[in-house]
Amino acid sequence: MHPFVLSDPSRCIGCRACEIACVDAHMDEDMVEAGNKELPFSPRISIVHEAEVTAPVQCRQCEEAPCVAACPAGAVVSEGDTVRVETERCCGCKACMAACPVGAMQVAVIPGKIKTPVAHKCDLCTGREKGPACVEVCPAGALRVFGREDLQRIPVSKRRQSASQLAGYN
Amino acid sequence: MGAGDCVCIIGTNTTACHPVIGLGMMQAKRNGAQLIVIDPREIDLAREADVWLRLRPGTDTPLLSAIAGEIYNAGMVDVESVAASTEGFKEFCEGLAKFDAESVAALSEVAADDIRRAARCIGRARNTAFYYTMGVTQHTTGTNNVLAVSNLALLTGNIGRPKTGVNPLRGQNNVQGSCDMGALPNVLTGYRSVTNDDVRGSFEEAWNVTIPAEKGRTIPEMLNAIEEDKMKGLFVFGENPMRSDPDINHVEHCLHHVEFLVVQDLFLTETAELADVVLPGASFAEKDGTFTSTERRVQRIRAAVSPVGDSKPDWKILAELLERLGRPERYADVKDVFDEMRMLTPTHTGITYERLEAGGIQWPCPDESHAGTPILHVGNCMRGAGKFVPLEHREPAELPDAEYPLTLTTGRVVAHYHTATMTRRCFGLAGTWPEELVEVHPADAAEYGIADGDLIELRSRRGVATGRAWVTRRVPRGLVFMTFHFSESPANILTTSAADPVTGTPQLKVCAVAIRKLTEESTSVESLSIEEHASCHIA
Amino acid sequence: MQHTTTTCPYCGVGCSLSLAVDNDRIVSVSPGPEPSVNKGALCSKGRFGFDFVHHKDRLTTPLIRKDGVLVPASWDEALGLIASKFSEIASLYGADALGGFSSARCSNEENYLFQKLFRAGIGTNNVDHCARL
Amino acid sequence: MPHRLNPFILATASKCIGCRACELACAAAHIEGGVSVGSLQAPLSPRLYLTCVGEMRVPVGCRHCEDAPCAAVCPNAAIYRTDRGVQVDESRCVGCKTCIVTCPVGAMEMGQIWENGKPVMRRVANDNSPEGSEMEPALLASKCDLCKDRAGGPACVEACPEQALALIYPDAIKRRRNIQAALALKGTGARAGEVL
Amino acid sequence: MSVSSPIVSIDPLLCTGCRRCAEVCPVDAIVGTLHQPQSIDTERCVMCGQCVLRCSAFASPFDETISDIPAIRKERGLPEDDSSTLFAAHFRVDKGSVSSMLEDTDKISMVQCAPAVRSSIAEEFGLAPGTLTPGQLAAALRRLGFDLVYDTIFAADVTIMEEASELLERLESGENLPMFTSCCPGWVRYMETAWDDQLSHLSSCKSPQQMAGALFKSYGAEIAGKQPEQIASVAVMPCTAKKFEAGRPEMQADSVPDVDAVLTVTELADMLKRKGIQLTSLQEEEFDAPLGLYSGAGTIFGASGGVMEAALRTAIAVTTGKEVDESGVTFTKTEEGISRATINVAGKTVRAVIVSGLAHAAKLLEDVRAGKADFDFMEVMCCTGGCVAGGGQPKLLPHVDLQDAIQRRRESLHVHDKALPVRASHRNPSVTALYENYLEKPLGHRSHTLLHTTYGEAAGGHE
Repeated sequence: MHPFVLSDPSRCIGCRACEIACVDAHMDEDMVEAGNKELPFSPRISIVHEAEVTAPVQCRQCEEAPCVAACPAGAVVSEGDTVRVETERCCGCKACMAACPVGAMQVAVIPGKIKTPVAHKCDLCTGREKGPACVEVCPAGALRVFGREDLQRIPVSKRRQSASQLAGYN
Repeated sequence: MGAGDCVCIIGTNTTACHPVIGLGMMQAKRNGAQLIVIDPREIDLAREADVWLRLRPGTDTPLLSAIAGEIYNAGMVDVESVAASTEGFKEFCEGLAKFDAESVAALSEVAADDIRRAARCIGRARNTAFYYTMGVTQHTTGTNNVLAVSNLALLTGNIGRPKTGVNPLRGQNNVQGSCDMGALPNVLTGYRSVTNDDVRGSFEEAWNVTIPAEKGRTIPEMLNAIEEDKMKGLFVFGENPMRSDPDINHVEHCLHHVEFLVVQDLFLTETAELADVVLPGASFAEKDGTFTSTERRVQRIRAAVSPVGDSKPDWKILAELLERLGRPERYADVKDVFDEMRMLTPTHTGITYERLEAGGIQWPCPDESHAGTPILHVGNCMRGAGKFVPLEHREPAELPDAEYPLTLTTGRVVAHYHTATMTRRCFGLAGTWPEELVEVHPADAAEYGIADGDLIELRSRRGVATGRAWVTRRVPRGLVFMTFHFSESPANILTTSAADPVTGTPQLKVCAVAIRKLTEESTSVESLSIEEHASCHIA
Repeated sequence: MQHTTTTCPYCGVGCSLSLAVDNDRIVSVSPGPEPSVNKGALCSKGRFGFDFVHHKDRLTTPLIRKDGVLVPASWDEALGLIASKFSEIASLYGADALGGFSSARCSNEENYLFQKLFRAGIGTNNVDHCARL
Repeated sequence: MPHRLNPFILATASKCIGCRACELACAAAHIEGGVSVGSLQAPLSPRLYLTCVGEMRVPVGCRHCEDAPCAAVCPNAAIYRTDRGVQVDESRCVGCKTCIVTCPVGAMEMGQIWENGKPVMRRVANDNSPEGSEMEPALLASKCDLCKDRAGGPACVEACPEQALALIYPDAIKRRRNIQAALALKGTGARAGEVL
Repeated sequence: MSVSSPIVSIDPLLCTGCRRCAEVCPVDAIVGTLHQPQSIDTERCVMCGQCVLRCSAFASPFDETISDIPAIRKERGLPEDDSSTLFAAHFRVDKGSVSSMLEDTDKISMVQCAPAVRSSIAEEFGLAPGTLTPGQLAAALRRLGFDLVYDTIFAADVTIMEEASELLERLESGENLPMFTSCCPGWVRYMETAWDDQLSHLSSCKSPQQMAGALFKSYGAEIAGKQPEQIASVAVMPCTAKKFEAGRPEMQADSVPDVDAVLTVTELADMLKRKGIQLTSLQEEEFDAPLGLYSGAGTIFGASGGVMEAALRTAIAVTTGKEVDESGVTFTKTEEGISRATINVAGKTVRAVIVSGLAHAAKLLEDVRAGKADFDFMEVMCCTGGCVAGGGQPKLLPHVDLQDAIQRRRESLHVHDKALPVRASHRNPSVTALYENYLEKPLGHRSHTLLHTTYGEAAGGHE
């Protein structure tokens, strides 16, 4: 099962540190060079800031990913920890954007050698030693990684909790 | 803060303007504290609030007075102890009569029983801390609004104890410090009035110079003085009035008119472009010194990188100017400046650079063994007795009418700072918020045929600005919100310079505007020339 | 890579920062050491609001307006011009014909010197800053 | 509402019954003619294609890619991006067919282009004709053009009896889905603070 | 009725199984599951062609099955150079046989065209629905090579003479009431397949198409001085069931069929275009006398309620002697597709019913079968709205409002009726001349042999 990052709207204050950290983590240049080179600002996390809710939204690394199914060029692959976009094969047809139920896929120009718009999404900062950059910078502790072990452990601990509740009254 | 406590915030979008304090408030809420939010917009904290009073902008004083009235009538006031430690209590209570919940409900468009619920929360809470910022002060009734808050705090005994107090959240990193340092026309350091002979005397003796006894001109007065040719020279230091002051057309006219204008800043701002001499200052990371935070905590800043190009730390520039104006003092480093200052300022005498190495110290700190003062007015009010001030309600200077049917209020977003001179030159911050987003209620947007993301034009009696519409329920019907961060969408062209009679603070939070959709010129057909795009894609 | 502890230049909370510097350039920002107000948290401006320091638009030399155009000048020439102009105006129209807007973003020491410049250097109380706004 | 990404026609397979009304309407909308099939002055050449796979029926059409492979490979710059989708300039198309094999979706076809009642012709070698060659209708690149010049928008969307076709704006969908996902997280969320 | 009817069929190769045809079939004759090729139950099918009108599954040049198209064209008997669009549901195309008739020099070709044709053929040339082009239709048929351009409406007037008399006779005798009209072949076929115990109620009159054909081969031949075998009798119809009717074995005299071939509006339009005849730009011409002159009453046969109106105009005149341009009878809609009125004819009150759409006839037939019929005379049109909505009409594109188009075609026939000098069938001079010179009187001996027929399993059947 792929790990994924989930946000807690009750904690998020919409400060967008995660959005900038995400861009920073997917760019070789540092901030100053990025500014001088006027690189595209293409986060893989989308901040919703409305009256009803304020929260970041990003990919849930689905096991049965609609984006993988929708891609005519086979550019979206589910492999290892994440669902990944092989940007060289993407021609920007946006079917994945229409397919994603969460709106986690974005098509735009990203820093790097490919100068045309391509699909890009959260890749859990694979290869970054401190893990997802957004989780690390969030001042409100509103982002959280659900790792493979969590996904096994949480249901078990909840079952144990509900079992004890059931035992409690009958 | 936890169970039994209450946080009351008015006129502050804390999670946007003071994010870390905002987070603290949310944590307090999670620890069981009650949260009262008084703001016309549905800001994030409003969502978390136990009581959210969605008032009509400009009706802060009557609302706070009504709350005070309800607390008083419900008998939740320890009358003896309050009367004993304050002045003007009786007249104040009589003055509350006209602010009954029902009439204020109609005036401020807040339900009467919401006012009562807020009153009960504050009345019953052991401790209530009040927080406010520009939302309260930037009105023609700014002073009254602050006094209304202090009346309420005095009435409920919420002063001089932990988890209480009237806490203005200062907008900028050293706005508290610059006031402390006497950068005001009427006071010297430590808020000691220039008209006070002994105070003036101590400075005159230290600097062996005579200082005028009457107070100087405020910014609006200086601008008018320039217009009337009473003032010929102006030095703008680290400010961009061409964007942050209200009624920009008026400011522009004055800055053009002044004979000699000096501007010292990091970038060539709109104001600097009009200057006769521009001096390159240094950023916080290129110089040593101290800032004073909103809780009066003096903290060190340290140079991390050398000044960019030929720029110099600002204190060196000012020191050199003083020298050229015949002043004898020579400052080897910034510590000497601080020491000279603290000897002249009783509240800062105990603060030294050595002590600051271990961390910030909150003034007043009379001597070097003193630990600083986390909380003011402990025991009793610093001025002796707490002073109640009976208040009247005054409508804002400019209300919506047929020609300008909507109310505009201005403010900030978390990603940007003030005129964004710095934040728009940060790749990340500019990236998250690249352009002005004008918040418009869906119903108003529909009425003017505006869809989310359309370019719209806002027009007031003073000028016109454009911006991209953000159709959201964060604003109520009839109110639009925009920031003053973006030079392409200068909100302050629209705002009125009508100001508070006492402080001269302009009413940036309320002015009347009309909006209309601008038809965007459709992006032209991107048919590249033949040669160009035959090759360009085959990378 | 050196680390310098300082205070955030943005809002009034006064969070403590630690600037990571590599060959005279700020590379990244992390929360400052305890004791601190922000206890290890930093908002977007605090953590990512530093690269303006090295932005190419930074003013690097004094500028003087010569026949309508601002042109680079030396410190000596610029400060000299200001000093002479201020003295000239003060003598012609009196100290009260001068005034200054101080900055809520600069340090305490700088604000102190700024008001001293006008009160001691020139002899007027015409000093204000944007706390009023 | 200014859109950054090209809109495109998207079919919902579960709703499509395979009646080909969309293809009929599409073909009719691109040639001269009146209200009936008989009145059309050119053969039907639809620009979206009903595809049947087992029981499944769905029309497949161009997605107006942001980095259109067809535009990339076209040697004569006949295909280019406009603010209303990726368009083909038939006058520049030489019928080299590379775009057909390049399109990842299969949305490109070689169709006849008819102007005032006559197809665009091309000369083809033919030994047993007197001049050694003869003229026959040219086959040129043909794809969905989003009915950019048609009042009332795409003909296929209007014609579909089951409302299975829609002109979608990807960035608008993304924003709506983000808000829904955030709202869905409200209340539950990751309980970031708690130990789960 | 054994062998599958080639008149209307569904091509399994092109049918995608969307079953939109099943929604409009009045007799539920479409068989098959969703997404599978559908087929037609020939027992139930009345060949009305509504399925052909509705079908949008055409052979696109980009289908995988593109290779089969030439074979399909051959199988459907289309000419080599035919380039028309092929749809899954289609009718038997007779363009080929008509062309060869026209080339046959020793035959005189006589053509008749139905009232509805002049209200819709202009649509095939790009004009708006309901554009009325009688004159240009006649001109076009003449340019196509028909020697004599007659008109079915003339025969419609004759039908009125015969049917009105038959009605009066039945009212007189009280037998075989209520009487049903018999001009709609789909309706007749439906009676034969599902209500063959009620066939006696059908009027014995042939349909106007068959009457015209019979007259062509008899009276027409005489006028033209030719033998019946030398007459090529062609009909242009908005209907596919007319192809079946023409082929019915009893529709002939001494083994010479009344009508040799039937073209639909779309077929005629295609033939005209192939010959470069642009109907809408032709100068208007008259139909040939005598079998081409017609009255307003005949014209409105093409719209549901038209036969009733025409019959009433003549019945009123015959019984009261009062000549009327319009019967003045208004029918009120009592249920979906059914409207009624009561009129007194020759002192008797006649309860009349108009049924528009075959699916609505069943209820009334049940009453008749149970002897509880509360009406005396019933006009049934298989296609809702009348022949203007027939299966042979132009196939409208999806964005066009079909009901609005049908309504416009109906109105154009009524406009045409109002504009004609003679508006009652019995006042049509060439009809009165026909009776004087040839038929003597309605229901006379010659009328009986030429213009009347019988129905039922024995008589009906396919080629």
